[in-house]
Amino acid sequence: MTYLYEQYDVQEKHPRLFAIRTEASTLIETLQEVTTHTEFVTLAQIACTDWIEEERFELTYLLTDRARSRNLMVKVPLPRTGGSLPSLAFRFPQAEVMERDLHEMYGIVFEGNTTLYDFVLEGWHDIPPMRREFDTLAYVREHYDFQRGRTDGKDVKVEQKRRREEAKKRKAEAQQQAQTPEGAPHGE
Amino acid sequence: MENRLVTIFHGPQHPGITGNMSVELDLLGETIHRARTHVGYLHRGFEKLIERRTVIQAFTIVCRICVPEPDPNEENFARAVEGLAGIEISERAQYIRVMVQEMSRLAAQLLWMGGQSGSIGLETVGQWSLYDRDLILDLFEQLTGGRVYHMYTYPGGVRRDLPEGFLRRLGELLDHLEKQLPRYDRTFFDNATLRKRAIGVGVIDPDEALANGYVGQALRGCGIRRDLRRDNPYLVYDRLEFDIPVFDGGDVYSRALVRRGEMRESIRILRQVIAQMPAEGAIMQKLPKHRKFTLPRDDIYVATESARGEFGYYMAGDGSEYIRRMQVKGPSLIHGFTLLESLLVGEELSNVALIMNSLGICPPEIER
Amino acid sequence: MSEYEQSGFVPYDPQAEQQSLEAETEGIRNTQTLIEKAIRWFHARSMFVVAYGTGCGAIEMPPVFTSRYDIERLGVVGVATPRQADILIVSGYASLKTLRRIIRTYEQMSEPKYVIALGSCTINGGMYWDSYNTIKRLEDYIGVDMYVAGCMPRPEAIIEGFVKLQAAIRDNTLRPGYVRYRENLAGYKANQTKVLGERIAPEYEENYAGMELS
Amino acid sequence: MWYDIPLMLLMAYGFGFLYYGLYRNITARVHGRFGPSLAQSFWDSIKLLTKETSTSFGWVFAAGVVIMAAGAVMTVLFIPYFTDTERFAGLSRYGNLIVVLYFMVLGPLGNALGVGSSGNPFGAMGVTRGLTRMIGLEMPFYIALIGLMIAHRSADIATIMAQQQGTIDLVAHPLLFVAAFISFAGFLGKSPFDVVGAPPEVYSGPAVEFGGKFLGLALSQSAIFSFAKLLLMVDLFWGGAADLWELIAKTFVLFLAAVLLGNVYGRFTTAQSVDLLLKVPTLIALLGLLRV
Repeated sequence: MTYLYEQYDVQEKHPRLFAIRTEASTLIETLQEVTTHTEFVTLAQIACTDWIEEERFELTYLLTDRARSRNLMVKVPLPRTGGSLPSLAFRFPQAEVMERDLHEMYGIVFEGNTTLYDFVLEGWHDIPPMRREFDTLAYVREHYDFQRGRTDGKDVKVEQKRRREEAKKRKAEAQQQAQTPEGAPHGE
Repeated sequence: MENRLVTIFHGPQHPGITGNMSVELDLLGETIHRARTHVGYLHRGFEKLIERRTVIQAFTIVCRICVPEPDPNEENFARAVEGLAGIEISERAQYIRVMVQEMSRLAAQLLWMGGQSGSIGLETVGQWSLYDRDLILDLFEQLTGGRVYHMYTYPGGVRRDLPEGFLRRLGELLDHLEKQLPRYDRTFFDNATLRKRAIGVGVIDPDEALANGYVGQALRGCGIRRDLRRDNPYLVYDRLEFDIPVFDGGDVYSRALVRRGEMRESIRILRQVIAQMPAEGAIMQKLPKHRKFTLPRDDIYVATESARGEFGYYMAGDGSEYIRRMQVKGPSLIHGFTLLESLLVGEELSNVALIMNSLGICPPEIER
Repeated sequence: MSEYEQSGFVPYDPQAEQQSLEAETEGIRNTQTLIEKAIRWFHARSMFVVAYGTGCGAIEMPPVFTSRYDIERLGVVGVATPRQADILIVSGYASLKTLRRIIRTYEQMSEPKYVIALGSCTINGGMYWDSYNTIKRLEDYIGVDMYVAGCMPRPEAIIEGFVKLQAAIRDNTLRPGYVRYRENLAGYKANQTKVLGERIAPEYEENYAGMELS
Repeated sequence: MWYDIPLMLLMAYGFGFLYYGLYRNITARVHGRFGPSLAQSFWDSIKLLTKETSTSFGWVFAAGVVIMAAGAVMTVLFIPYFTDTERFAGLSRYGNLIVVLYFMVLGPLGNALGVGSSGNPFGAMGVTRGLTRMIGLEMPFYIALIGLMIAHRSADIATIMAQQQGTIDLVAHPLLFVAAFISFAGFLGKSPFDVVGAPPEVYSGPAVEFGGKFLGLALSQSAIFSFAKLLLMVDLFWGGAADLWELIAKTFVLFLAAVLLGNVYGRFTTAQSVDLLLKVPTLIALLGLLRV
């Protein structure tokens, strides 16, 4: 831990969760140093967040220490288009499948990873689905028909509106009757 | 050499596969020459759907991520949201959550026992253990209204209070299970055929296990004592006393023995929970309105010890009421690819189902 | 012209379906001989279910087949391969990749064959109505004979579905899905092609095809 | 009489399926459930025989199944049912134990022929496992039967049956019986020796491509064949049966013993089962052979 604190500006998110920042160019060196000089030896997860308004991805390499009791986030910014990262498969075997997943879901290229082919999708030619600009609802409207089942062709929204207005009207009438002396029973 | 290899797909439509996935095997005779895992048959794009839903809407679908044991997912989601929004939950709610976790762990272990015994053609044990699992699901139904998907562990506490006399019924169930466990020992864990089949099969190397980030029984089966409930305690696990069973064979049989011990430990924990749970106390914190429930721009990683190992969520908020990003890391992601593909090489075709069951690989959490 | 008709799916009219069904079953009832009735009884009394858990509903299959809700009482047993099976249970949502395998499994089964669809996801998408990777209505792609609603359906509901299906087969009040599939094959294939592309059957070489691409 | 042979076949068919129903019921009771009706297997076979066949693997595939059925039928026809060999003796006066053993091998060979022509790798694997296991099964079985033949100075089933009216061979040669019974349990194809069609491994092996009528025929064949084996065991080791009820009682006891063995054991791998069978029962059989 002391090594971390003197080398990087460590952000302590939680008593057992720390975060440091680095760049795509120095990612390998950072991870090598951290894994050799500190307790954080295992790569547990590679998470990616799409900050579309800032035109960048933020990848989070989550390291776990030998006792599996503390976690360290290594955050790497990456431009949304044209950026690429070095693959970590040579250092962490489990990184291969995680990078394969991210490549399919975000289109991020990991240089040196030879398994960047179909992972969960089969012949997907659209925008990588986890990118923010991919609108799943529009895709569904275009490809499937999920609103079938009402054979009377009524629009559910219109019907709901009508019922709401009816209820409002009934309420108003009930109040009027309540105001009239020895009035009719409240509502019906 | 190459032309003597036969390539077969072990799954997805195959009785010996754990869930809807497939392992592509290059066989030389019946010996596996190369194995490659294929997933994606269950991909629903949860992480995309959650980006479109508010916190409360996302809470209803998050439990679908892992079908055999949905509660670690709810626990992770709730803890991640609480960590981001800075919510502290009451002690009673924490005890109830621990109870739910251990019940789901017991149910998952019993389900695993059914699969493992079925993988060596010993249906009898599976029939008994699934019956006992169903008794636990009945309790879940009384508690949450759902058999499999509970939607109970909620950001800020739990959704409902315990029904009348629930803890008494839970105690009776535990008595029943304690009567059953020796039966399982006699018929399954000490069964000659299981020993003959499982000892020395699928051996994991301890150093590799630590370096490659294997979790759960894969670690504890080769002599490494790691358990998030002890190493990175959440809820009230630091107030409960329980052992972490460890066996150092590294093979399928050691993993089975680890699970056997964990069932006993879960029962022990549940008994302590029944004894210690405060009778009074709020079960739910006051939460902002549905549309006002915003998460700050920050990210967090929370992990729960599921029945098969560490189950982690990465969650990032962006100041709106929507979750910007939630990434799931189940134990099966590493076990299903890095570990399984290396373990199967050189094994017999007969042992594929055995090894997959012992690792407890669950495809829906690989592909979400 | 509704969005649904523009989308090129085969129109499906429940009323017409019902009428044609009643007319047909009436005709058959009057003409079928004792032998045919006996054969129907045997087909209803013995059902082999192919072991393919396509979705979350597969988690409720073990309880149904084991000692708590013992469905073997009704003559329902699980078999390994589609060749031996009569029933295909599509347990829950079907992703595109699974749909290929479902279609292949379904076409490998020998007639008479029936399909039981579990869960809301197979009826109209259910929870995953806005998911880009799951089909919304199984009826469009293969012939479904029995829907069991719920997320997920309880074992009792599944057993109820089996009982109703058996009664329908015995009394011949059902226009089986495989007959519809055979008669309207072009339409079903059109729907499958619309979501799966020209190549419907799974080609296992494609996993290697991707390797050259990257 | 002329109607003996059809009656024998009908009895084999009916009893075979009755025993399968009993097997499923007993297993269900061990599992703690009700289980299907006794006639369920019979209904299954009728249903399968009235299904359409969707496969087209050519005539060799069909011929294989037919050869299996023929092997079972011939096996049961060459075994006398009762001690008085006037009635229900079938063809047994034209052939002896050697012929029966020959016909018992015919079934698996026909199976191999048909399944091999389907070209399904799982089927090929299942057949290979079946033939490998047969080596292990037949070694002790044949040794035990040879011991019997030596002991009775005859290879004729009727003679062996007639000679053990005083003391049955189960008492006279217990070691031979144990060896033969272990391999008989293996022949029934229940665990721990059910490597042939192991659904989690080779997804029911040879039957992987059997659909519709083929599977129905295979089911009927296995029913008849298992009854024939029971009959053989009863005739050779238990002095046959005087009347129908005795026959039912004796065969059922043997069947029950074999079934309950299978309910508490898992499945060995092919190598393990062959290893076990070649060691334990073979040694027992050899010891029995020495005692003869």
